[in-house]
Amino acid sequence: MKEKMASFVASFGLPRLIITGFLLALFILAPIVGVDLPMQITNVINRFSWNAILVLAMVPMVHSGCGLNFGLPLGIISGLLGATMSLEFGFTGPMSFIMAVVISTPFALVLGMGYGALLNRIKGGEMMIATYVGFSSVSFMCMMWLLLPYHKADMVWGLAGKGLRTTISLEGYYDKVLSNFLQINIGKVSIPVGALLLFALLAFAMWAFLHTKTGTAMTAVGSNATFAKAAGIKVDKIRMLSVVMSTWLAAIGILVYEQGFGFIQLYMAPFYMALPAVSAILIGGASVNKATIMNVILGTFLFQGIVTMTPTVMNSVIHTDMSEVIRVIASNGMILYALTRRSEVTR
Amino acid sequence: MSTKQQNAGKTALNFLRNNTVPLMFIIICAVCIPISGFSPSYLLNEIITRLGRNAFLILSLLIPIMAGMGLNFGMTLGAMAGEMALIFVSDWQIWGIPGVVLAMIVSIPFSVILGLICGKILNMAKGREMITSYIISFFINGIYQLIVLYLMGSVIPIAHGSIKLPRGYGIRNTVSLLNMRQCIDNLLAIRIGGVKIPALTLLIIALMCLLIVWFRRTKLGQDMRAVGQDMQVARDAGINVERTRIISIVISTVLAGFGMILYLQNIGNLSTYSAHSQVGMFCIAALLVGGASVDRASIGNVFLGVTLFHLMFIVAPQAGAKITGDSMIGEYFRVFVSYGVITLALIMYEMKKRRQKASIGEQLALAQKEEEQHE
Amino acid sequence: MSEKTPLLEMKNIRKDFFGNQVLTDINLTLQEGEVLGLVGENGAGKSTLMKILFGMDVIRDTGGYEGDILLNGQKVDFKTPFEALAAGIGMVHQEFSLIPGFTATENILLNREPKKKSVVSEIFGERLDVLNRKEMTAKSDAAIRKMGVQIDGNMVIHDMPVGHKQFTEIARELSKDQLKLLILDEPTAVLTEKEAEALLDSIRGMSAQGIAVIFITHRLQEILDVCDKVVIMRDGYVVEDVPSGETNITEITRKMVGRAVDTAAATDIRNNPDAPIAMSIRKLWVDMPGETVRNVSLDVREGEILGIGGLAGQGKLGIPNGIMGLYDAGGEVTLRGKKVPLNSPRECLNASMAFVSEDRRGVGLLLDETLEWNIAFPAMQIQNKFLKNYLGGLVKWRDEKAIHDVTQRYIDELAIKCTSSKQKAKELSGGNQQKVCLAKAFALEPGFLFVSEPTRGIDVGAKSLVLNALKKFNRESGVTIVMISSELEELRQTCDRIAIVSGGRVAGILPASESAEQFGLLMVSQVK
Amino acid sequence: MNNKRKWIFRGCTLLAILLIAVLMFIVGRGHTVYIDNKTLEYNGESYGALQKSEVWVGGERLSKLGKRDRTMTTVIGNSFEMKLINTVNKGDEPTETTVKISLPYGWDGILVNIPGYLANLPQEAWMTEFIIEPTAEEATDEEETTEDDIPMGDF
Repeated sequence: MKEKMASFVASFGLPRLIITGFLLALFILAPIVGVDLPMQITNVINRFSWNAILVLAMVPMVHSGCGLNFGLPLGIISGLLGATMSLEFGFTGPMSFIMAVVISTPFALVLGMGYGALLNRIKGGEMMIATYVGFSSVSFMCMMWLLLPYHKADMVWGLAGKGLRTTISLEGYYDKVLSNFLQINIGKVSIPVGALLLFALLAFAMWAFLHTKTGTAMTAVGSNATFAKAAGIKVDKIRMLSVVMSTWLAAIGILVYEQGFGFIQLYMAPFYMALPAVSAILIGGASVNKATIMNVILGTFLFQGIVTMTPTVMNSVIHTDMSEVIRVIASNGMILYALTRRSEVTR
Repeated sequence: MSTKQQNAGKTALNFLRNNTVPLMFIIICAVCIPISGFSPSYLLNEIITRLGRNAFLILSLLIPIMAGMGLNFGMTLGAMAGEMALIFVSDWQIWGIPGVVLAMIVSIPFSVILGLICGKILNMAKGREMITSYIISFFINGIYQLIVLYLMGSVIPIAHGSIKLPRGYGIRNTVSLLNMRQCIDNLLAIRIGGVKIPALTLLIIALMCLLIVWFRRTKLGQDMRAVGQDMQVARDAGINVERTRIISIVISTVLAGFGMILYLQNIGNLSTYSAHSQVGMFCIAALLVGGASVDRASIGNVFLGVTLFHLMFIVAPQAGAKITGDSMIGEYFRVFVSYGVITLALIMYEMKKRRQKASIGEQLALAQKEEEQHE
Repeated sequence: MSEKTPLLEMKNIRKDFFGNQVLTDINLTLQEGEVLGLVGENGAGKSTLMKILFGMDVIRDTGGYEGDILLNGQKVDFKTPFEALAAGIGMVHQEFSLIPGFTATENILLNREPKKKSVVSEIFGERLDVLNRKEMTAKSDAAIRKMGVQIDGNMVIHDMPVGHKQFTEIARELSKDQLKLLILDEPTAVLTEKEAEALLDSIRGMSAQGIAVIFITHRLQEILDVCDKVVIMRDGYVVEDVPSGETNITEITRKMVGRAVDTAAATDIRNNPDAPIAMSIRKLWVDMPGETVRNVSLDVREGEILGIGGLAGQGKLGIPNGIMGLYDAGGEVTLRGKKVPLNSPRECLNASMAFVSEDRRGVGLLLDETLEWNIAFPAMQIQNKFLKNYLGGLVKWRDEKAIHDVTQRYIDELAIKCTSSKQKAKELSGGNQQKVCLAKAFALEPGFLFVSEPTRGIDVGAKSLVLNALKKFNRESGVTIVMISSELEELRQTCDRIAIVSGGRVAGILPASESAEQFGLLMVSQVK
Repeated sequence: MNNKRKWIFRGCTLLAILLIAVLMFIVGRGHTVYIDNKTLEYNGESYGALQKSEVWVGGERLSKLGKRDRTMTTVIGNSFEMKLINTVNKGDEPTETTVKISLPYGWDGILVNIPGYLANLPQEAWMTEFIIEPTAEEATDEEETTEDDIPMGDF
């Protein structure tokens, strides 16, 4: 029995166990200290629906052996370009969301291809370079947001008449279009069915893709690139495909995030967005080279659970808000843990 | 004659390839300086100030590079140690140069502990030291916040209300270091024309350089170079590889702590929660601008880097404003350039590794061709 | 003379790796200043013997050894190479153990640098002593002089020709004052003729200075040139221990490869010189580290099993790896009249070639995936087998049932021992993993098959199963097979013709029925 | 033997560093000295403020104090020396006094009353600890922000 426990801890990973335990404790504590549990659950589900696609974007690159996609901001930028252009072109309501998706897709494909070509030339150093590709592209876009000829009055700085604002309200555009679509209210808990459906659709597509010929090849490339090469797979092409997929999912992910959040955040906002997504999927049980859809769902839920529950519960218990610090330590600790694991592929 | 020319062409190409980044920066600066319209003496003054402020911090990066651990993004840890020391010292009301010296001494134990942690973790993540050290800096930042924001004043005694948050524990967003502001810079400062030269600071930096030169010639320095180039060979020769790597990180962390204290005494106040967050990035960018790469860096790179990088930093906002009429453009431009430089350097480093591998096949084909010609 | 205690005495050394006897009753004596030539095929036990003498970790990790080693009449048992070094034994390994960015001098004195004390080192320990560059130069110069070959102490290893790197390694051993016995493991393999000549001279010089040398090489002439005596090993036994003056190359070769009972080649050898050429290889070079191929031309006949043999590191493995596009290669390969593009595994597989790699874990298997995936994957990717098409072929869905069926078929056919077809490949034993690799290739139903080291690291029972399966595949399906192996015996039992590779080139092709001695001669020959 | 020697050296170094630290503690202690020219009530007696007092510290004139004026200076270390040029009553010849006081280690702010000092009263009469309370508005405007702000700023 003891051994069984030990092996369970070893396979699940101590940090993961602590985080899960911590969240459980929060849920148990919540009603005791008088926190409004249904509201908290609504919050968790909502935040899950905003973030899940961004976490899903991690999956293809992990599968193809490119490691964790620290370059997520690149995809986010494609999404932001789609979002701002859709607004600029005068689309409103749900149509603006659809057009944002449509417009961001070519950007995601082109940027993803360039990014993939780069990663193919620097095999082995992907994660560090991905991080900095993300950073450089975000800071490059900072200049672009100012310089690109946007003119729509509710997007640009009022005084200058040009240059996008740091946050753009989506009211009248696609604010909550998915969340309100088919929304279900059970008692005090409300469920954003539309947003969850979109995630389910994409997650199913990902799951299905991994069951196709190409998807199988992608997994094989990540599992053992030399094996795949010897089996006639064009490794670089598969990796490129995975990067493009990841970038596109990130673009869609940020649009879904925005519709939930209600604002477009520009400039430095996408800067650190990769880190929560990375740690979420790791908390869900993924490693640097293995990830499943289940990891995504579990990880997003755990991560968002902690992010939403800690402030309120902690506040009621010790009257201080340590949530920010706890989030920083837990999420980065998780990434650190995953990085220091011996590559779990046995070579 | 033709081979000579060919060789000359090759060396020129190699020179270009090895110095892309500095040359790029020289061009950027050459374009921006006239546009910005700053006077030479103003620029000189600024450069010297920033040299004194930053050079020590950047020097702390050299030793891990020597030990083959790449760019030490974990130098932020040293910066945090230095900040904690400064918080204590300013709570104890030790001012002026004694305050700086005391802060340095107090920072040592913090730096050593953090360096040991960082080194141990990096030994577990061989081959991906950089991304790991980068995440470590975030992780330890969380711990730092825990200590400074929650434990200081509640568990760790902090006497003075002036640095505590009004709620009674935790440190304020800014801690004034007015009482040690530029105390080292001003001592023995020399003014030539309108340019203030902080002689003592520069002297300390010079001493540090000498120390690094000396360190390279010691047994430990030699071991680090060996470990940096080939861990397996070094291990076979009986060098304790893990220990050597940890030592290199500890030294770097301690030096970064000192560097941060020097940096903050120049600035004159401490932004408790953000001063360290960008220090690593800027130092690394500056070093790379000086022509260093992930596996090779010299003292010359440090000084060239500080000069070029900060020249760009000073002139870019002005030049950007003059060109586009928007001052923010220049601000963003310099941030972009900092990140871009690091990205470029990382890419060039990885590509160089691949190029070396690919060249062997070409040699073989060439040898065979020669052989056939002989037949 | 005989009263003098020998410098080194090895008595009744025995060693087994997990029940596999690799050394049996080895006895060796070596006098001061004597040069001993140690020869034998790969796997004869030379390296294991030297590892025991040098106290390498693998020996202790695999259960230690039996017997005694006496140094100057004193029994010794080295726990680590460092103890062996301290006792005066030096070893130059086949792979260079040099720091590329250091000068020769720095490498020669690596971790043994002369130092100067300083105040700082009193506090922080002696690692902060400053290196004494002057003395380093003096010491390394002395070692280089002792070696008798001129190399530049200030030259950086990176810029050195290969031969000089080798000399640097030797000088490093010579710079150790306590050195009494030097082991040279194939030092001449990478040297040019001239350099090899110089090395032999320096061995003579060392011997004159009283340093005993154990010299391992495949170039037998060198043994005769420089050694006082020759020890020949075969299958873990010392088969001969004679003064070098009393023997010759043919004799040595015969002893090296000849078995006591010369197992005959297989009886069903087919030698059909009229069969059409299936594959023709012209001027092939392959850059495979440690297995470089230079200018190989070779014809494979339809329907035969061609063996490629040779000693380790001579390039035999490079041939299939290069043709199948796993390593950089150049030259011309045609399969049944059609040109095979090099450096493209896909094209090779499309041309119905298949390859079972010698590197099972690295190339052959997806260790973390199921047997089903391993066996079905190439066939699925190359030939679109085991797929269900939906939406008019737009979606190619994995057909789990077909995959399961084919896997189960090969599990039964090759008797792969596993809990189920869903078991992970890494959980199988070496022999069964090898069978999975074969099944993977068979599932492709190839017209031409490369099999590289099919029996490496698997036990005797599994060996014959694997070889029989190969032969059956050839004889029944008529598939042309090229089999690469270091074990001459297994080549002779399985193949029709055998090509021997030496120094990256083909030394000769003989029918499998030729005597082992003939093959042996080819193996040690130096092709120019 | 060698090891012992090494540890002795290390111990000495550590000790030396600690000594330096202690020394820094002593010589680096900073104080803010407030100098008052105010009428002092002590033991029922009143010591009137001077007409005018010039305060010189380190060769530079810090301030010219009229009645009820106050000035301040910072001091590093525990000894404080100032020169006063006093005009006790209007029209008097200014007199020069050198004041040398040692400052108590535990006090951050120290208030020195010139009339009391000049009257040779006991030390506790003219030297008192001065504690500044953070003002109310200062207390409210500080809120903790640990979010990583925009990675820019001056470096």
